Amino acid sequence: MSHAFYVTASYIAAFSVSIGLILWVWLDHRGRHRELERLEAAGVRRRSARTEDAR
Amino acid sequence: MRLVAEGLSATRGEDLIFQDISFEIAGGEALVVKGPNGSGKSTLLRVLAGLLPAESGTAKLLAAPHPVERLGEACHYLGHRNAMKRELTVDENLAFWKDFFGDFPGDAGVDVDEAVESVGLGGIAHLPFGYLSAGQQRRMAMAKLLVAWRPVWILDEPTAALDVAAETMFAGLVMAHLGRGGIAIAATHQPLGLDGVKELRMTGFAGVAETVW
Amino acid sequence: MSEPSLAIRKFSDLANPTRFLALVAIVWPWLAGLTLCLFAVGLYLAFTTVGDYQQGETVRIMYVHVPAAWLAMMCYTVMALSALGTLVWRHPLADVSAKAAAPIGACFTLVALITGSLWGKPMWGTWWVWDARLTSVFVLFLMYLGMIALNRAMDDPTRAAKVSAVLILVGFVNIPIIKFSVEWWNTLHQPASVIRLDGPTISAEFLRPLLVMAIAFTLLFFTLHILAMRNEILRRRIAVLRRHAARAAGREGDAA
Amino acid sequence: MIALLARDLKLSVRAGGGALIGVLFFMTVVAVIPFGVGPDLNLLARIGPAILWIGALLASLLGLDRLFQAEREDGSLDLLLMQETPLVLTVFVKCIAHWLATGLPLVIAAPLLGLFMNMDETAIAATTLTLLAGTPAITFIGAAGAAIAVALPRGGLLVSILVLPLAIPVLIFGVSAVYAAIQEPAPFLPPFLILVALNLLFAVIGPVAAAAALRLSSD
Repeated sequence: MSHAFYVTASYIAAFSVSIGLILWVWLDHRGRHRELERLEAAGVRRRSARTEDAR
Repeated sequence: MRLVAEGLSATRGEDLIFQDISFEIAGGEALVVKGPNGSGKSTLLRVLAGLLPAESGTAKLLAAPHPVERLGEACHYLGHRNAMKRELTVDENLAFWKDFFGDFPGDAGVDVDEAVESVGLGGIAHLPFGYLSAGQQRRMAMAKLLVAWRPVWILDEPTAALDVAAETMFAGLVMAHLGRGGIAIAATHQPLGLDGVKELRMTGFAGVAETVW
Repeated sequence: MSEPSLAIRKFSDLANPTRFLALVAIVWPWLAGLTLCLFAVGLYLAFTTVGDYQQGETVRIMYVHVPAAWLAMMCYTVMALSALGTLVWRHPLADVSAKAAAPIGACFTLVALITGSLWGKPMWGTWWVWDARLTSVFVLFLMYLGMIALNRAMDDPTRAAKVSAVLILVGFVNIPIIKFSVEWWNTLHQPASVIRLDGPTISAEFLRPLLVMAIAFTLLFFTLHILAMRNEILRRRIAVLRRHAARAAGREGDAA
Repeated sequence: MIALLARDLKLSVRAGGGALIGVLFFMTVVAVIPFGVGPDLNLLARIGPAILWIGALLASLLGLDRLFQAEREDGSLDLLLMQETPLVLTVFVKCIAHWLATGLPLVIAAPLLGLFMNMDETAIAATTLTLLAGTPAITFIGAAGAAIAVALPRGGLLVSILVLPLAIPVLIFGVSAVYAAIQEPAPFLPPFLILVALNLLFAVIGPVAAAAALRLSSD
């Protein structure tokens, strides 16, 4: 196999793992944000009731 | 529909816990099992639910809408433990049990939201079960009785961790169940607030069983 | 550079998670943009420099492999500092930081392992040799995974943070010992014929893209780290709110 | 039944679940071996399949004790026992869920570890295939041990001791199938088919025995 194959393979691997990380962080944030909104919709609030910072 | 028990006796290890217990309950009736600690109330209930083998005697459901081989199949059993997973939300827990139990022929259980409303905890069913307080957990375990229909409810100290308001609520649930033609058997120290119930008094330790030794 | 200012604030006047969240909301788009620019420059440089005459095209793997390996170690250092913060100063953000860093560190270590293996195949003719350096990175990877598993196994986050802080510090103290013993084990067994990774000293030509890529990766790490910390703070906030909700429902039930 | 499968899978991936632990243990055990025997690539390639198999066997025993113990502790086991659904089927479904959560990750991790062991492509493919066919058998027979030890307060270690001897046939035919695939004259299919047969046999014996043990140990 040519060396170019290994080079592209390693860049693809690095890229996909990074994308995976970014995706994980993003999905996690969206999920948490939605849960927080649902809780607030159900009338549960923090006592300091600052909601903007959650974004 | 009648639940008939004849000459039941049970042992634990070498001890004969109770002997020759017979009773008959018709649909719409409740039986309250009373007695001091260690008199075998829990054992009797577990024998009825089919979780312990009876040493002798039988318990049968007669004239049921659907003939059952083991009495346990027609029963809900509410034991000391709640049988709910702490990691899952209340919704997930109840939906699982509703699906897994399936309805006994003759009637149908209510859906999960309605069951949670009936135990007075609507609005927090989206929380993980482990987040609830002991009393709330107990009440959610009671909601489990409602999601699938079983003609016979077997209740072991159902209101042990509950306050007065929740006890009244639970008595209402049991009365509604009896009103639908169901049967309830409860072991308890506290008065359940049910009217017109039969009572069974357990006397306690019945002696040492005859053994082969 | 927004990096130093963040670090200063993080340790001085940022005891409050809410303040931290507000700061993250301002900082992260800039950080992400900067990361993106640096990656563009770094990748351009990486593919325009000529190949090494000995290693050929494969030298380009170095531009992702070395930064990933560097991050694998730096991330552990960040975690060790956070663990100190948890145990010594009891800073509430420190345990969030340690917990958020673990998966990111594991991922970069994985990248280092994969690219190292892809580099090794054309160089050594096999995917994996139990070379001292590779093996140490693999041990580090296992330690990261263990940390993640520990964090997941306990449901009380503050208690989990304290326990894993102890584990992180024990691991941190152990890393030099592990590295040393793996090297010793390696020289004991290794036949001399195997080509070592270091090869000839790196010339300035390779150094430039390598440096840019290393900075880009580091910034990527910090971007992801603060975003993951934000997620973790939100997660804990949700847990608190849920407990509140359960208690509030109890009070209403009593009143009814 | 689908509900039970879904619930068990959900429980294993939620926080506190054991899905990650097994595969992590597997990786650690396999990674430690070279430190013991030395980094001789030829030697590692030769013993690689056996090490992967032993590692997978130990790792799949690891979470087994919680299979019924967790259900018993919160009282769910009583309710599972009472239902009209045959208990054997319930146990079978729980085994499937347990295998999907802990056994399948082992099979997926095996090729990677094969690379670390310097095994060639044939050996890696054969090991993965035999693990795919063999690990369910370990789970099924392990369920019987887990059910027997369910009432014991510290049953965890005991489950491994009870189950390991029973899992020896699986290990024998799994490893010999791999070596048959690598070494030319020996045919691959006979040991592999025996392994599959063992799997099917244990899929029956395990749940039946576990169901019987659960009924008897209920108190």
